[in-house]
Parts: sequence; structure tokens; C-alpha cells
Amino acid sequence: MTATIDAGASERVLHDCRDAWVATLVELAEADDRVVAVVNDSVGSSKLGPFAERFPDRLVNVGIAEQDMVGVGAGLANGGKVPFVSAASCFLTARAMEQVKVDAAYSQHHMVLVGQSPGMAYGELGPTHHSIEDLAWLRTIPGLTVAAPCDPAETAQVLRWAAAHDGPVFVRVARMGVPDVVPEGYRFEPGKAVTLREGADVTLVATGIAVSRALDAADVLAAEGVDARVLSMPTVKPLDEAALVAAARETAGIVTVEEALTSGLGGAVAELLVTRQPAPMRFVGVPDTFAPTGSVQWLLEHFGITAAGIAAAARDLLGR
Amino acid sequence: MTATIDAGASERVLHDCRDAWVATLVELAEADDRVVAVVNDSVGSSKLGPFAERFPDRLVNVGIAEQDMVGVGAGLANGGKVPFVSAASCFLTARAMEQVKVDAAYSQHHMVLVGQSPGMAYGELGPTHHSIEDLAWLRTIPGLTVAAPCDPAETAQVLRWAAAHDGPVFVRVARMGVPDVVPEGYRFEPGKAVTLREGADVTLVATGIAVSRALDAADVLAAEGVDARVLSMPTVKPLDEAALVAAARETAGIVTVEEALTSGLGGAVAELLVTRQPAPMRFVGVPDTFAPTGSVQWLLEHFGITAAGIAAAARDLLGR
Amino acid sequence: MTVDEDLVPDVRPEAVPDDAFTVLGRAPGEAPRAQVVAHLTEAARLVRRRDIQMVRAAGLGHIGGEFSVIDILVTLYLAAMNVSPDQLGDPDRDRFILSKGHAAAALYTTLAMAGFLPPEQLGTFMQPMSQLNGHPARTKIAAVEASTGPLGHGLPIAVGTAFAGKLDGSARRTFVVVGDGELQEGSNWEALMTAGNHRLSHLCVIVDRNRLQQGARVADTNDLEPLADKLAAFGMDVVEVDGHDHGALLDAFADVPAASGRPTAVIAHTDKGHPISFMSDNVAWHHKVPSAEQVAQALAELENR
Amino acid sequence: MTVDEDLVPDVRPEAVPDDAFTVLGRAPGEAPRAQVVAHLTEAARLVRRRDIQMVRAAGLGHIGGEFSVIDILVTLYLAAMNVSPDQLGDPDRDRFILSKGHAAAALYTTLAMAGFLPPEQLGTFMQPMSQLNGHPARTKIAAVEASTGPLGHGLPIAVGTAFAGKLDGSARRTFVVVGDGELQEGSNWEALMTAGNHRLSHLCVIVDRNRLQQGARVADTNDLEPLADKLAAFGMDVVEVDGHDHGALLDAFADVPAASGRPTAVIAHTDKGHPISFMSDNVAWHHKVPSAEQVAQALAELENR
Ligand SMILES: Cc1ncc(C[n+]2csc(CCOP(=O)(O)OP(=O)(O)O)c2C)c(N)n1
Ligand SMILES: Cc1ncc(C[n+]2csc(CCOP(=O)(O)OP(=O)(O)O)c2C)c(N)n1
Ligand SMILES: [Mg+2]
Ligand SMILES: [Mg+2]
Repeated sequence: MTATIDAGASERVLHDCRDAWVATLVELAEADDRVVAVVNDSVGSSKLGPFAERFPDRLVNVGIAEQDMVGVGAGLANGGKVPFVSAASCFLTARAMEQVKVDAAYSQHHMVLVGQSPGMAYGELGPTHHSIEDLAWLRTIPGLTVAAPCDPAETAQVLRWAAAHDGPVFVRVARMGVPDVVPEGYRFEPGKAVTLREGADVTLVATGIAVSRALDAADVLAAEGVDARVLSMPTVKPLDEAALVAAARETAGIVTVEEALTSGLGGAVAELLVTRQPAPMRFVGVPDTFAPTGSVQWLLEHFGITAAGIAAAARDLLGR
Repeated sequence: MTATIDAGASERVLHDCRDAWVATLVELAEADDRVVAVVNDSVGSSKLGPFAERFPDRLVNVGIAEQDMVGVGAGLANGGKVPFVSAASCFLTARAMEQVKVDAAYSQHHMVLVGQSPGMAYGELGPTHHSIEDLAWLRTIPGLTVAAPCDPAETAQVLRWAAAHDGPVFVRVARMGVPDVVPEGYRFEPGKAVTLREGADVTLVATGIAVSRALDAADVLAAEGVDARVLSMPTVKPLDEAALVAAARETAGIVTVEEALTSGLGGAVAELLVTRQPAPMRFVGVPDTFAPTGSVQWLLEHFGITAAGIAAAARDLLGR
Repeated sequence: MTVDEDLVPDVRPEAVPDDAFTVLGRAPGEAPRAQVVAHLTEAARLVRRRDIQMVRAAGLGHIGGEFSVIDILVTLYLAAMNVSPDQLGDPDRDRFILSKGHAAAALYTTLAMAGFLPPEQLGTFMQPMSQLNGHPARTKIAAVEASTGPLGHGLPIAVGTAFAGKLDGSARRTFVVVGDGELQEGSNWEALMTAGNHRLSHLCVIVDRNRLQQGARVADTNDLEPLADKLAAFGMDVVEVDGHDHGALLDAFADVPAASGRPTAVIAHTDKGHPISFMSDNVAWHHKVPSAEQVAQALAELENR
Repeated sequence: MTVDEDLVPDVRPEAVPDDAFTVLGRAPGEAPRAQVVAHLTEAARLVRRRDIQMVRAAGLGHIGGEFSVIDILVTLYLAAMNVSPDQLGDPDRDRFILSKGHAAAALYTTLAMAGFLPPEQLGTFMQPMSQLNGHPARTKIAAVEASTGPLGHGLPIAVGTAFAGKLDGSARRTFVVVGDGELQEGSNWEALMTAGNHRLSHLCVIVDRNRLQQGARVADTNDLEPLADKLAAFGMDVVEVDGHDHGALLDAFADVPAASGRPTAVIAHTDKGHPISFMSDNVAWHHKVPSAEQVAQALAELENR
């Protein structure tokens, strides 16, 4: 499913990353019959239709039971399968937190946890359905890779990597429309930032759907004569420490951008900088509050997770 | 239950803060018949014996069912009770994470969540029983007060405050022996640091059982001519922002100390400093790993959560 | 059959022409039963009218599960429960918790029908800064006893409030509606076990047994049968009723607390999307948003009942 | 009766004089049943001997639940299950998961008895950097199929591995032991519902029905009865056996998969602390550490059986 928005002058095609998710899953399942999907009823919202049609037996629907879902995923891994455990990110993480900690991370099972429609994608459905905590929570769990791809191509790359990685991986799959971001021929590596734009004044570090917004903010800033570096951080855990330390050294400071509590990517970068290269930061994301009712677009505006909001944070950091 | 250890020259009496917990609970329950306790079988490890004897009807034991336990707590609050929901911190948080988020925090129920034997108190029982993530996870939840008292007197103070506070509070109650720390006549205030020692060279900020260890580290440093300020931070959320910004400004930097993942107190302070007063930090606590088997004392040594380890971190920060 | 629909479909808000709403209030207390049932029937019809218009206007909602539960809600709020708008501070008021919080619009319209919410507020459903969030929040609406949305939370909370009532020796009762799919959540079985063993006689668990969940039939996902046996084995007094029959619902609720001293479980047999011809028992309508034509047809069908 | 004991009591490690341990290995495959049972009986005796010494040496353990489950473990590993130390990489090996992971010492000693662990390693139980953690970890011991400790995890995992076996058309079976108190966790009922509906015939859920949990009797905490009805209503084929009778256990395990095509639930009636006179059926012994005298008495009682 694609849509278009009018971004500045040009029309951009926006993509729902779930389309890349299911296409990649089907492709992986065709190549490797160990690949199975595990879900909590949400076949539709996980966009698993094409997979269900092609591999009806390899779709394990445990019903509305997220603890069971993650445990069953771990057991399928024990039984030699490569499970992709998919659910709305809010329920996969909060409801099955101990299973994520113990059955996936501590047990080091080869399993992929797919957090669907994360952040505030379910805007109007309210904070119970927002998954703004996932990055902050999961990045603290030892032994877990935490990825938030920024566009369809990166989503596919992360999933392919996770399918081959003998350990637990959490992947945030966005439903909010995003333009294509990563360059042609891009290869995902965990813990490797992608420099999308060079710049010497300030650094914008973003993850997930926020990456394209950071790029837009860099355009806004460029028009004002501010030269912003833009780093895409596809994994919040591990971080690309070298790229961040260099950015803190070479530019005036770092603005992090995420569709999540700012203790997610923002907190991770802050913890790195204070010990390695203290530098000023600004956080763009959801502050310490449950969001009011509103659509995701409205909420992103509300919290300033927009080109304008990011540019304003950069200006504030630079004292302009 | 008390024990003594030989700390430096003098013998110190160590206390299990659960004794203060149950004594305070009984006292609160005597004064207010709305006070009830909710547990998941662990009456013994919550040291609830005296409460159970005195108020058998007001002990709601749901059995081994942590989700139910927190939900029942919220319902008791709806029914006009003041519930103290007590369980091993690892299960209360990880297993009932969504209930903590939704039923306690988002719902703003007047209820007290009591995380027993947190950190690595259950050393040899392994990472499934360690609650090193609780501070990092819970401090990100909007509307929740997160406290980790450092000694029996502060434990009692926090519980009394929580009983009167019309909102959700999480309290970490330590079982590891700690000496008396807070001064006579001390009154707990959320978001208020306690300056236990003035100092101009470096600041040690600690919470929970780590506070007395930070004080010991200051002694070690003083012997080397380093003048360390020691702040006790009884609430990781809210933080005492003014005290921390002042410390970052007035001393060379901040060492945080906690019996938890360093994304707990450490992460909270880092997030504050990078936006308000960038300064170098060092984290003493559990790094990004599941702990090996061992007793809590052994593990605290292993991870350097000791006077020597804290002093070493301060020296490293100061470049000495 | 499974559905490839999205939880938040792409239909966008649209003004709805005819959203008049008459507040009928409680059924007269001393009226003969037939009159009470007529009152509830008319109220349910009006609530459904308003509900479908709200969903259409918001471009969001869970209309199938709303239409299946409306008769239950109306029966509770307009007749069975001892609660009124001026009594929200009364500790002895009956409690209601909508554990299947995705049917929020049905709760909001029922609350308006019973005088707990100004009807104008219904027009703000899901709009920015509205108190009428996609799932009910107790911090936003005084009459909402518990914030729900994630399935499997409401029943444990209901057990807690029923427990408090028991401790206080109060005569108040606690009603909670769970979806049938929702019963796949283990937290509910924890709560049922607690309720059964503590003989919380004043708790009434109503299962909206519409046989459908989000993506498919319950039986094709993770079946609940034999549901009555399960509930009985967990200590419930089990009653089965037609969940669209106001009289039968009234009788079932009047029997709480049960003579057995056990908590009551009412299996309310319903149809998802009831009584709209093209929605009824059709899994596609879990959270589908009706077109303008479909709204018109539904309103016409409601008119002719 | 409730207990005011601590999960980690204050008894400190102490060297244990006599911790010799004879590895008996599997019961001979073709031997007559009486001989197999005699082999298991002797193995269980030796495992209990070693277990109590380990607990005493570590100053930690859950001896009550260890002694209640040892006969089950020994029967599985030395006779019923198709798994051997050189077969751990075989996808078709039978699986065992100790969901009540606090009985880790019983699993470790049984694994050593069956040749999966060098007996010397038992001496490291709970010591710094030991692989013999207080709860079994799959990253630390090759023969441990799943890391457990928090109650209510092992059964969902067992359902997953049984599901994988079904997908592969494998004849392998999955055995999982849950505590009776553990069945208060809702995650188990989620898993049972999944297993029942998917007719995972090769799954065998063994309930260590010792009637005690950590702080009190199960019946006085949150009762499970009627347990067989609950399990049957969730789709299990329910069998009840004396959980200390190796022959009866052998028969029950030999019947998996059940002819009905349903998963099997074996309610194994046991005594916590069995067969030690002062521990048996005594809730005080959930995680109490025996004194040197108590160890001596227990060893003497084991000798005389
Ligand atoms: C914990 C959790 N998991 C998943 C969902 C997503 N979800 C919303 S409604 C629904 C189906 C509910 O089915 P049922 O309980 O039968 O409700 P009804 O048929 O009455 O709409 C699902 C899976 C949720 N809200 N909460
Ligand atoms: C989720 C969780 N909650 C609480 C505990 C603490 N705990 C350890 S053992 C135990 C009692 C278990 O009772 P039961 O399942 O009957 O085991 P057994 O009697 O066989 O020892 C409890 C509550 C735990 N390990 N996990
Ligand atoms: Mg339903
Ligand atoms: Mg037991």
C-alpha cells in the first residue's frame, strides 16, 4: 500500500513498511522451510495475508495470548524452526516483557520479534496501544539486537539479516508512510550508522520513521545556512559508537530523533556521550507523558517530531 | 533481622529493609483500614508474616499470578482501598509490565507497587530472578514515581509518603544488609536529593543500597586527597534536576552508583546532563550483560559496585 | 475465513448529517417488565444509530463488537445496575468495566443515553485532545471505572473491586464484559481462579459470545469450547442467555449474587454486528468502517425494527 | 499454615563429607519391567542423596519440590525418554523441560545420573561462575532444552517445540513438568488452550501435584480443584498416577501420544519432600536448607528404603 504526500516542492511516494515485511517473509520462507510466523490473532494488522495463503501450516496463530506467543516462538526455535513472532509492538513488548527477557534474550534463541505498528501508529487508539516505550525498554536487555528500520529496503535488509543471525532480534516495523531513504545497494549491518548527509555544524541522529524527517530538517537548516550531518541509526542496540563519538567531536552537538520516548535512542546516545565525549544534546521524540487522543500525524506535529520541530531543536542546541 | 560487618575500622550494624517495610505497613494499616496488601504467594519473602497475623483478611494472596496481582490491586483501589502490591521485583516488573503501565500508571490509581529483593539480591538464583532492569524500565513510564530507598528509615518514609500520595508509586525494598544512612529527623521528598557529604572535586550520586557504598568510596577518596560530594537520590523518577545540574557545574563530573543496569539512575542522569549541563560521567552498576552465577556479595564485587570500584570510577573520571 | 483488514483503516473522518440523539435515561423503576424491555429496546436502537454515525465520522471504531455488546450495556446502565450520574462518588454504587475496551464507542453512547456524558461530547470521538479516546480511560471520563484497551485487563481489575466490596460487606455488584476472543488471554484465567476461590458472589462476568475475534472465528483461531465447562471448572456459576434479549439479560443480572455464593458467569450469545444484515456474524466487520451508503442502509434497517 | 521463610535463607555453604555419586545410566532397554523399576528406584535414591548434599553445601535450594519431582525425572531420563548424551544434536530426540525451574538441583543430579553432566560438576552448584545456576539455563548446559525459573514459561515453550515436531511429522515427544502452584499462572492456560486446540498429541504435561506451593498449601492460596476438570475442559487427555511409583509413571509416559489425539496431562500425585519423614508434605521445606543433623537423618532414612 502506498500513498503520496506533498513534501516541500516535490511529491514523494510513501510506503507502508509492512508490505516489505510480508514480502520478505514470504521470500525467506520460500528459501528456508524452517521459517514460520507466530501471531496473536492479528493476522490482518501484521499484514500476514500473503504468507497465510502461501504457507497456511507455517502460520502459528495462538490467539490473543502474547506470553504464550513468545514462549511458543522460543519452543519452535528449540524445535529447529526460525520463528518470526509478530504482534502489535505495544503488546509484544509490554505484555510479554518477561518472555522477551527470558525466553528470547537470556535464552539466546534464534528468533525474530517483530513489533508491528510501533510508536504512535495507533494514534487515536490511545496510550494503551502506543508503543513509545519499546526502544527504551528493549535496549536495556542484554543480548538482544534492537532494530528500527527507516524504509522498506532497510526493513527487508534487517529481516534478512535477522533470519540468518543465531540470536534474538527485535525489529520495529512501521505502518506509517515513509519515503525511500537508504541508498541503492545499501547493506544493513547491526551497530553501523548510515551517513545520509555530511555536515559540520550539528548532527541529527535518527531511527525508524524519523530518519526521513531528519533529512527534511537538514534541508530546512541548510536553507538557513546550518550544515547538519544526518546519521541514520538502524539499530538502537548495538549503537554505532565510533560514528557518534566522532559526531560529538566534530560538530557542536547531537539532536536525536525518534517516534518513541526520548529515553530510547536519545537515552542510548546520551549514555554513550557522557562517558566517551560529553557534548550537548537535544531530544526530539515523545517526552515523559502519555499522549493525548489524536491521529499519528497530529501527534507527531503535537510533539514536534517533524522537520520544523527537529530544526528548532538544532537551532536551540546551536543557540540560534 | 540484623547483621554486622567489619567496614574499615568500625563495626556496623546492617539492616534488612524488609523489616522496616513490614513494620511500616502494619503501622499504616492500623491507622487506616483502607490499607491492604496484595501478593503472589510470596508472603514469606515479602516478610508479610506480622501483617498476615494482624490483618489476615486484608492480605489478598492471588497465588502465583503477577498480572492478576497488579490488576486486582488496581481494582482494590477502585473499590476504595489503598493497596500495597508486593512481589519479587523481577516478577512484579517484567511479568506484569503492561499492568504496571496501564492499570497503575496510565490509570493513575492510588496504589503502591513494592518491588522486593531487587537488583541481584537473589544472586545465585540467576538473571531470571535478578531485577536489574526495573529502574531503567520503570523510570520511562509516565506518571509513575520510582523510589529506591537506601536504609530502613528512608524505606519507612517512602512508604508513608506513598500511602498518602494519590497516584502510583513503585518502591524498591532491599533485602541486602545496609547500615543506617539518612540523618536523624530526615523527611523524604520525591525528587529531592540528600546531600550526605559536601565536596568540590567530583560528585557521587547513588540510590538504594549503593548509597552507603558511595559514602565509603568518598572515605577512600578523601584519604587520597579527593574531595567527593555524595548525593543520595531516593527517587530515580522524578530526579532532583537542580542538585544534579549544580553538581555537574561545580565538580569535575558525576559518578552514578546503583545495584541495577546503568541505564537506570545512570541513564536518567545522563539524559538530564546532556541537555542541561554536559559533563563527564562514569557509571557504576551492572553493565549490559546477564550476570554469572554467584552470591550477591560476589556479584557486587564482580561488577565493582563497591567502595573500591566506585573510587576507581571517580579516579578514572578525574584522570588520576 | 480470515481478514486482511487493518486495525486502523484508511477511511478518513467525514461529517455525518443526521446525528441527533435523544437521551432516554433510566427505565422507570416501578414500571411493568414489558415497559422496561420496550424502553431498553428503543434505547439500544438509538445507541446503535449514534454509534455507527460516530464510527463513520471518526473513520475508526470496532463496530462489530460494539453492536454485539450494546444490548448488554444498555440493560446494565438503564435498568440492572444501581448507579446514576449523581452517584459516582458513592462507594456502594455498582461497578461496570468494559474489558473489551475496543468497543469504547458503544460504552460512550450508552453512557450518554444514561446521562453520564453530555451527548454533544460524542461528536468529539477520537478527535485531537478529545476525552473520548479509542479506548475508555478513567482519567478522562468520570463514569469510566477502569482504563482498558489491552485485552485481559478488565477482569482482574473487576476481581479487585469485587474483593474490596466483599471486604467492606457492601451489597454492590461488579459487572465486567469480556470478549470471547479475549478469553484466550491467560490473565483472565488467573482472575477467574481468584474470583472462584474467594467466592466473590457479587462479581458477574459477562462473556460477549459473538464467536468472532479480530481476524477469524474464535473456533478457527484458538477455540474456547467447552466454554461453560471451563468457566464452571474455574468456580463460576454459569448461565447462558441470548445476549440480544433484554428480558433474558435482566433476569440473569437480577440473579447476581447467585444463591450458590459463587461468582456468576453469563455467557451472552450474541452476533457481531447485530442486527445489521450485512454485518451480522461477518468477521470482516471487526473494525471496518462503513461507507456512507452502508451507514444509510444500516440506519434504515434499524428504523424498521 | 504459612511460612515466614526466606527465598534465600541465611545458611551459608559448607563442605559436605560424603558426596560420592554412582552414575547408573539408563535402565537396560530390554530388561523385564521389575528390573527397570528396581533400576529407577535405586537411581532415585542416589539422586536424592546427592541432591540434599548439594543443597546443604550451597546453602540454597528448593529441596521440597526437588524431592517431589525426582521420581518423575529419573523415570523420564533413565527409561521413558528417547534421548541420550550422544544424541543431543538429533532433531528427533525427545524433549524435556523443567518448567518449575526452582527444582534445578533435581534436574542436574538426574542429568548426571543419566550421563549428561560430569558428576564432578555437581560440586559447583550455585558457586561463582558455575554453569549450575539456581535455575537451569540452556546457554550453560547443553542438555537443558529451555531456560526456566520464572514460573509459567516452560509450558508455552514446550507447546512450541511440540508444534515444531508436529509440523515436521516427527515421532518425538515433549515432556514438561509444571508445579501445581505454578498452574496459577495464566500463561499456562494460554498454552494449554493452544495445545488442546492444535491437538498436540506428542505433548505430555506432567503436573507435580504435591499440594504445596511456596508459602502455604495450594488449596489455601488459590485452589486448583477440580484440576482434572480444568485440564479436560482445556482439551487434555487426563491421567492420574502416583508420582512416586516408577512403574505407574512408566505406563503413563508409554501412553503418549494418547489414542485420542489429544495432548496428555499426567497429574502426578506426589509429596513435597518425599520420602523424608520430617520434610514430607511440610510446607516449611519449600526452600529450607537442612542442618547437618537433618542431612544425616535424611541420608539414613534413604539408606533404609
Ligand atoms: C493484549 C491485546 N492483544 C491484541 C489486541 C488487538 N485486538 C483488539 S480487538 C481484538 C479481537 C477481540 O476479540 P473479542 O474479544 O472476541 O472481541 P469482540 O469480538 O467482541 O470484538 C484484538 C486481537 C488487544 N487489544 N489487546
Ligand atoms: C513468576 C514467578 N513468581 C514467583 C516465583 C517464586 N516462586 C518460586 S517457587 C514458588 C512456588 C512454586 O510452587 P509449585 O509450583 O507448587 O512448586 P513446588 O511445590 O513443586 O515446589 C514460587 C512462588 C517464581 N519463581 N516465578
Ligand atoms: Mg468476539
Ligand atoms: Mg507444589
